[in-house]
Amino acid sequence: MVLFLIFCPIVAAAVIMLGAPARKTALAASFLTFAVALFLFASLDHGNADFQHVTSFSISPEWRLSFTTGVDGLSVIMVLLASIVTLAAVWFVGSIERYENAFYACLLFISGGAIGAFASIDLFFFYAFHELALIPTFLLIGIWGSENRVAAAWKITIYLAIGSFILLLGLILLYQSFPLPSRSFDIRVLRTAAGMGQIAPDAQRHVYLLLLIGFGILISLFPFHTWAPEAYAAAPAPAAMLHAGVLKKFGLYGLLRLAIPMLPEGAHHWANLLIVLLLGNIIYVGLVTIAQKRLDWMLGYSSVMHMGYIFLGIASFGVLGVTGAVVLMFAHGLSIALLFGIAGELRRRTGTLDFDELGGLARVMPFAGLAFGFGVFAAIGLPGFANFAGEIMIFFGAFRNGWEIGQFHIFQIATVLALWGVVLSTVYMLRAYRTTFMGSIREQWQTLADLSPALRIPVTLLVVALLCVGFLPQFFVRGVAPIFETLTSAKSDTQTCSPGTTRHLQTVGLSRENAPHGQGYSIR
Amino acid sequence: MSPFLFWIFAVLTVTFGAAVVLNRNPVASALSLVVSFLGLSALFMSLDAFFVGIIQVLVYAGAVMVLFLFIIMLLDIHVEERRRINWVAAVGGTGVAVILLVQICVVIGHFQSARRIFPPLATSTTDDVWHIGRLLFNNYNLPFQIIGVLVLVATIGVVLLSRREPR
Amino acid sequence: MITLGDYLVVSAILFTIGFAGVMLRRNLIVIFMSLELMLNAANLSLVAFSRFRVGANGLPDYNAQVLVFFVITVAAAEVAVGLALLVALYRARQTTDVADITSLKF
Amino acid sequence: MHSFYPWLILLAPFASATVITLFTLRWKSLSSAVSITAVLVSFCCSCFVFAHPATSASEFVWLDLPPLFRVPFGLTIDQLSRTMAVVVSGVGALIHIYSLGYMRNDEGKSRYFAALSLFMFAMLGIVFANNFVMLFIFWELVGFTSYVLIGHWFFRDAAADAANKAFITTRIGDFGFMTGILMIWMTTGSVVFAEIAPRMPMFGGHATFVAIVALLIFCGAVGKSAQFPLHVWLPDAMEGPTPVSALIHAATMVAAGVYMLVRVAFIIQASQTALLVVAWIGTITAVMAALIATQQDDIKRILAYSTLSQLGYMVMAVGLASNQAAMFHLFTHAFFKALLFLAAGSVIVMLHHEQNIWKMGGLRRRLPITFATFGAGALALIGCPPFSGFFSKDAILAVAYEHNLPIFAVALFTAFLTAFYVIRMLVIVFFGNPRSNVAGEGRESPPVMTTPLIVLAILAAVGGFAFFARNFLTLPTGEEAGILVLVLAILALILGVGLALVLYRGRAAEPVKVEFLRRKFYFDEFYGWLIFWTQELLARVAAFIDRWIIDAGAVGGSSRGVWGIGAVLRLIQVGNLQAYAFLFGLGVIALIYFAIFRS
Amino acid sequence: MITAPLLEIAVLVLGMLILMIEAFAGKIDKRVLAFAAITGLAIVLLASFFLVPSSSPANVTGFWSFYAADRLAIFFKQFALLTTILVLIMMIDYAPVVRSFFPGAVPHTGLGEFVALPLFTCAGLMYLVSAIDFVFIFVALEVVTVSFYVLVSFTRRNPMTLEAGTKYLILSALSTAFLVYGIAWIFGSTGQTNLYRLTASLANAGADSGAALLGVVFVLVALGFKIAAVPFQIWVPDVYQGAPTPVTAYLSVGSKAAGFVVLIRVLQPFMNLPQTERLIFVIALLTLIYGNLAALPQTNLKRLLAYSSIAHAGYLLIGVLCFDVRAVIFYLVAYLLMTLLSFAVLIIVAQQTGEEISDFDGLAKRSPFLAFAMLIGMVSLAGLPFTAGFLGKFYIFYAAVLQRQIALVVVGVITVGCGFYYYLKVIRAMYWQSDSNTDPIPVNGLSRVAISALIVATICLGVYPQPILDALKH
Repeated sequence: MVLFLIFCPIVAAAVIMLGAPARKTALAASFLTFAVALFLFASLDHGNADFQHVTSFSISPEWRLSFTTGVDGLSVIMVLLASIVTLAAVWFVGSIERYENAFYACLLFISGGAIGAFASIDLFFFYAFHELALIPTFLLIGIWGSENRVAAAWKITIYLAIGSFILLLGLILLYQSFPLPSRSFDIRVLRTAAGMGQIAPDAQRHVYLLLLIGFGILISLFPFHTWAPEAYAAAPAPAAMLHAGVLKKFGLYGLLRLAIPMLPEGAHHWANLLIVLLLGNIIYVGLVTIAQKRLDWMLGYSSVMHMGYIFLGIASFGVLGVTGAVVLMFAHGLSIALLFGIAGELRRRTGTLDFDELGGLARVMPFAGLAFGFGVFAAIGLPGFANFAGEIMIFFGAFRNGWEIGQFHIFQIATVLALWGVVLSTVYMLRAYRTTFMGSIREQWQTLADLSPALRIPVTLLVVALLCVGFLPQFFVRGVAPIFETLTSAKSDTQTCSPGTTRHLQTVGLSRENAPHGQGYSIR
Repeated sequence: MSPFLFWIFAVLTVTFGAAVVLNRNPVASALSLVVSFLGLSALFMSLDAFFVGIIQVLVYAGAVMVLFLFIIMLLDIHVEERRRINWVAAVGGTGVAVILLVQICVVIGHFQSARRIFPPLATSTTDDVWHIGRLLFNNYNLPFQIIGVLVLVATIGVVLLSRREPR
Repeated sequence: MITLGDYLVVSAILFTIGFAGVMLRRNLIVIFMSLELMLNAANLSLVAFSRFRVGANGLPDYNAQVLVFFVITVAAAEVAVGLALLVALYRARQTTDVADITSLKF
Repeated sequence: MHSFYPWLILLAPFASATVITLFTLRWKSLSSAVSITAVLVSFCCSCFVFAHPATSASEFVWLDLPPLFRVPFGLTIDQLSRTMAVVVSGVGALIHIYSLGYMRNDEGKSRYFAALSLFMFAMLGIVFANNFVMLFIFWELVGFTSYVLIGHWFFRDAAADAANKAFITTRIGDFGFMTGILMIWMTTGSVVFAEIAPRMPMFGGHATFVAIVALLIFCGAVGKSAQFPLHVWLPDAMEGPTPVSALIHAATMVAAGVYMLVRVAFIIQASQTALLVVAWIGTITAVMAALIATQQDDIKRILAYSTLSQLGYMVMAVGLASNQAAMFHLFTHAFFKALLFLAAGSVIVMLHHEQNIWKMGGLRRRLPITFATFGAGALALIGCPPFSGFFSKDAILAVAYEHNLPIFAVALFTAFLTAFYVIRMLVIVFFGNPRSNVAGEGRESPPVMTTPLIVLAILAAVGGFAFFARNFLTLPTGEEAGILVLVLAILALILGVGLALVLYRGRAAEPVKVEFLRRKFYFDEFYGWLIFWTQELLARVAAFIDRWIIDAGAVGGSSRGVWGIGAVLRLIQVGNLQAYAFLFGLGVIALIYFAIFRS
Repeated sequence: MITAPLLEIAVLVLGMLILMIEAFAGKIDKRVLAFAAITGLAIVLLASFFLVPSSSPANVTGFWSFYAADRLAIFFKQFALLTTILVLIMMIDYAPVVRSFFPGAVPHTGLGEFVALPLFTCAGLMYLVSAIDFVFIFVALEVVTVSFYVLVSFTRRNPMTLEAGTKYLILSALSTAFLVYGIAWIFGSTGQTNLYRLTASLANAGADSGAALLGVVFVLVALGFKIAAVPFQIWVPDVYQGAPTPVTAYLSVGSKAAGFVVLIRVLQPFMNLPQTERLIFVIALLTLIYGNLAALPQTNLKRLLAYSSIAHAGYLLIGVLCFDVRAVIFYLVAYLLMTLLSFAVLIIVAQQTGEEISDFDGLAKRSPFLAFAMLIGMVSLAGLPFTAGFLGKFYIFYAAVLQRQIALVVVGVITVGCGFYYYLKVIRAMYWQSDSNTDPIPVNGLSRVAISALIVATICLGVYPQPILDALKH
């Protein structure tokens, strides 16, 4: 079933390239994927933390490399997200003048890669599947993009290529930092080995840093974020939806899947650095977003900013924050996809996304206004939408980190600043909404047409998904929490950022006795 | 053999070798190359390598030089017309060559066995043709045959490159 | 007495002279000659080494001289091909000056 | 006993909101019908719950990560919430009905009623919430509905801006609120009121810490109830339809802040400092708003500022640790302020949305009912005995008198001001001669609008009497100092009324212009300046850094640099054989150097 | 029961037969010769799979002291055979160009030699990969080199080609001279030319390591020239650009691969000397940087591929430095697939338009098949997962990280980024740009099969590398 999920879009892409009717095939494939993903989610036993529906084909016994796929409570959520956004994105594709088939094929290829990355248990394929998206993105932006597509396409491609090679180094180092007997590409094996504390602390630090930078570039972590807005502004709407909604989550998923469970020591060691960077994402990028003059750039930057919250959840390194991060990943994926989709429709109709030229559009396209409003308020964390559930868990999780009554440590400060970030995002989102949809309308827009009924289906799909999770986050929590309880129950109560306790952690928290220095890590 | 003769021939070889490079006229270079090779073969002889010395004379002074002169005549390349020498290149090239020489000499200087004289031979080696031949046909049989292939290829190449098609 | 070193030095000088020739001269024919010079310099040191390493049977190590034999052959072959190429080049460009064949660059 | 009615109170409006948004957007009248039935249902249910004090509601878990974090969705049903529910749903119902007339032919009628229902849901949620997170959720929802309703006429720039202003300002308050919630949760390990209250000792000796927590919680109220620093949004919110102003920005939502403070009084009262600050904030708001109100020309804005100052009274009362007084005033205020707004609404409708009081005049003959009801409301507002306002305001004054004299003085002064500006408005609007021809010909509003007016008028009149109010609230026990306070209050009242009459009898234009007050103490200008010089500036700078230093500089620069190096390196291929041989030689000597001479 | 030497003999005989036919059967369509050669080589390749590798003991004399038939050798014999087959297929496509440079001659003049010479080269390569004695290395190397002299300047009416030939000849002769001199020094300092005995005698040479090192450096110069390693890469761009395209492909795959095999064999005795390691390190670093950076501004695809071959030499050298033979070998195989793929497409397209990258504009419209093939080739060269190129890089980086070659790894990552830039330039041309001329480009059946096979192989190896890794398991 998982295999079907991965290969249905890819095969569909191939068929389309061979000349099948593009739109029909794509829609059928993505709908099938969505249905199966939904069924998978429903049929999953959320009680237990380990992978289910596992299938495995051995590739290289000596490297313990095998094509293993399966899902657990975490990855099934990501797969679900990917399938939903894919369906919506494919639906949002309007009329394409050149290479229509190629366009749909690229979209499906990206989504297949993303699903594959989320659903593979094997380290190698986890990495490889994600890379599938690189060239399609390049082509999507390059061929069908808007104004400065060339520069944007080059930037995103080269940037992400370098990032993913740094990530590759990190993965290799991770693999090598295990003692020989427990070296394997199977994430489950690695995790159990790491659980026994087989990675030397210094090794953990190096690997975690590499992973952080590698994944960080893919997620547009603060200093490495400049590719994102430009690319999303230039990309055609469906591509932006898929990339911002799904692909970006791959990095976060990777951190949750690898860094958090296997490298607790690394996580503690670099916690402060990560905090600083993610505050850069939240506050600094938030301010940058406020200063944007175009809707698409604003959305791009906002998606960068919201990564900061998810990072906060990850950095909080407690089951609460991490679970919140997962929920927020899902929520942000949907909401940003919705926003990009509507923005794309606006561009298609008006030909511009300049705030100065738009205004009062809700008068002529009420449904678009309503949908965009949903997106906006989801993005600023209005209760009822999934984003709020995620954010609040993140805030609680991060705030409790290293809490001492009566005094603030870095985590508390970070949380408070992040809360202020919510205000910032309110400011720019509402301003954008007001300048775009509210207020007096210009003459030349008087005749714009509202979204066609066909387009209302994907919008409704996204909104409904957002609301469902927002009303009953427990659905996700119960599946995700068990995965991370095992790892944090030991530490989350004692962890703090005051150096004293960190020392205490290094000695007690992960027992070095089991992991003698340099075992499987020393040179040769 | 006596150091005297060695130095004579060494100087001869080196000077005419230099002449090859320094002469402007290709013909002159070719002829000085012959002389330098003769000196070289003499040095070979002085190392009791009579066979090598002889084929050196035969092949080079005989075949190769004739080939060279033949080509020169064929293309009647006369004195390299006096372009102004590119001094940068000249100095640079010379410098590199000198540095290389110095480096090699320093290595030779540190090379223990370089200070030792040649050990005496048990018997005279006038029959070295026999020894070399035996080696060549027993031990070095394979390379020897492959040299044949190489010559064949070279022949094809020469034919191919210098053949002029019927117009 | 003459040591091994003397021969090596001579061959080194010869080798570098040849190399200098390749670097300095523009006339292809002379460059070929310089290449021959280098090969023969190598031969000289080979022979010197072979004479220096007297085997148990009190004879020079003839392996090196066999190699010299091969080298001479190969050198001849190379020269042949090279000169043929030279002829072709002269037919096409009426020149044997390397300064004239620089159309392929950067 | 467990019963479903309490939940029904919440769910009926929610259901109607959903139904309207999903299905009946096209059929306006149907939507209004749905919405009104919903609100009536929840009104009846709340009456039922009110009648059966024993009712309790089942609760379900919204979020649960044992052992860390548990957010139940449960309803606290005590006297406070029951009363509040009745008031909210009652006033709400009346205003729904009134809206039928007021929004008679508005194209966004369905949207309006959907939002109204959603608001009822959210407001009642606040009323019943039994924990902080749930409270916060409905808190935000209320803000959202208020945003939607203020921006109901979104195509007016003023309305759109007002909506944004309201939402963002309250968000700033919620920022503090959330922080406070986090700190409470961290200390006591729970977000449920019932569990926190006994664990307050956990705060131990950290006095300042408690104060901070309490004040952070108070921030939420400051934002929502438009208290002193964050009051700027409420007057602008008058851009919304008048019923909205009546329901949300007078009777219920803005009172939610006070309600919340009362609900979590055990936290506020844990710190004397906090109490003092709260009290003074309330006082400042009260007097400031009253001062501004004296110089406004827009009828709705005058009412808005009066709302501000009344809310100030309530907060003051909370700060003086007298929840009963606060709730009492909230209770009466709900009636008479709603009444005033609705009456003003009917005036405005009749004048074709003319809101400037100087364009009105002599309306008492043209709209008698409106005049009568408005008058009742006005009298209640200025605390003229025996109207409801008199009792509640008197209670607060009494408390102030015995706890904190300076505050009492200010409060008294505020009472005088209140009397002044209300009478001013009354005189200008209803007496004298019509100052515009629209004021000349006008007819009384339809019964659908006047009925709610009458009902509310009665409530405003009798609401203060103990025999009535006792059923709903534990009334503050009259202090012995009561008599003196009484006298002073009435004195202030008479002074105010007298002054107003003297100044404004038969005037055609504003006799005294105090620019400073007309411009509302220049708050908006100041905030505009502040935002520009902090946030906007930072934003511009950050954007510049991002665009030019990080992106163009670091990223672009490095890539261009690498490209340049490549462009230089390829120049090595000069194409000249001699040069190649030379480079070859260089390579050789370099390698020899590395291998042999560098060891 | 066949033994390894028979393979070379078979190839040589085949070559001579072709020559005979060319010489005496005058008027036949010379493409028949190509097909004959291809079939012959295919048979030999098939036969090579039935060989049983023999481990070469240290103290043998005579034939087996020159000629090793171990797994490495056999594997690369097959490698050379495969390469030659593919190159011959390309030559068939290239035949019109060759003919066009023999104006007014008899149809297909010179095609016979054009087919025959690669066979001799192939034999030379096959000898080279199993050579374990410096004398034999020298001889085999010369066979390859001399035949390449002829091949590079084959279309000799084309001045470009002649220039390329001349440059190649001079510089290669220069490197030969260094090789001989180096061998002389190694012999002088150890008295041995056989690599295995060298190892033994080096152990007790001790003091004379200086002389031995000098020899090694000179030998490295020659080998570095063959594998196009900085600072001896200077000839590569010019020669690759000027030579007939199939020959370029042959140069960049065949002689490079053989060079690496010899390098591995030669370095084995010397690897324990710290100086050698440092030497390789420096060379690898320079090669990486030069190859990748200088490729960035290129606009001529053939020249771009030349620079990229330098770059790949750099990655391979990382593998050599870490002495991870299997990584190097896998990388070489991947390199063979993707390079030949790109060249095959280039040959076909270049005949219609040209060798500039801009000549590929709109190829996606003109011939989706060729465009896709080129896409796979480029993507694999750039190193994207699910292609052989990625796994190659993966193994190399794995070895480098394992040995903590931090500098190399860092430079490696940066240069990979550059690689993405210049390889994607081609994809960009093919897919973004649109060309006025949109008439389809014909592809004959054989090369269509070959290209498809290469695509499939590239992807399969990218997913399932085990066969190659097993090829060298002991």
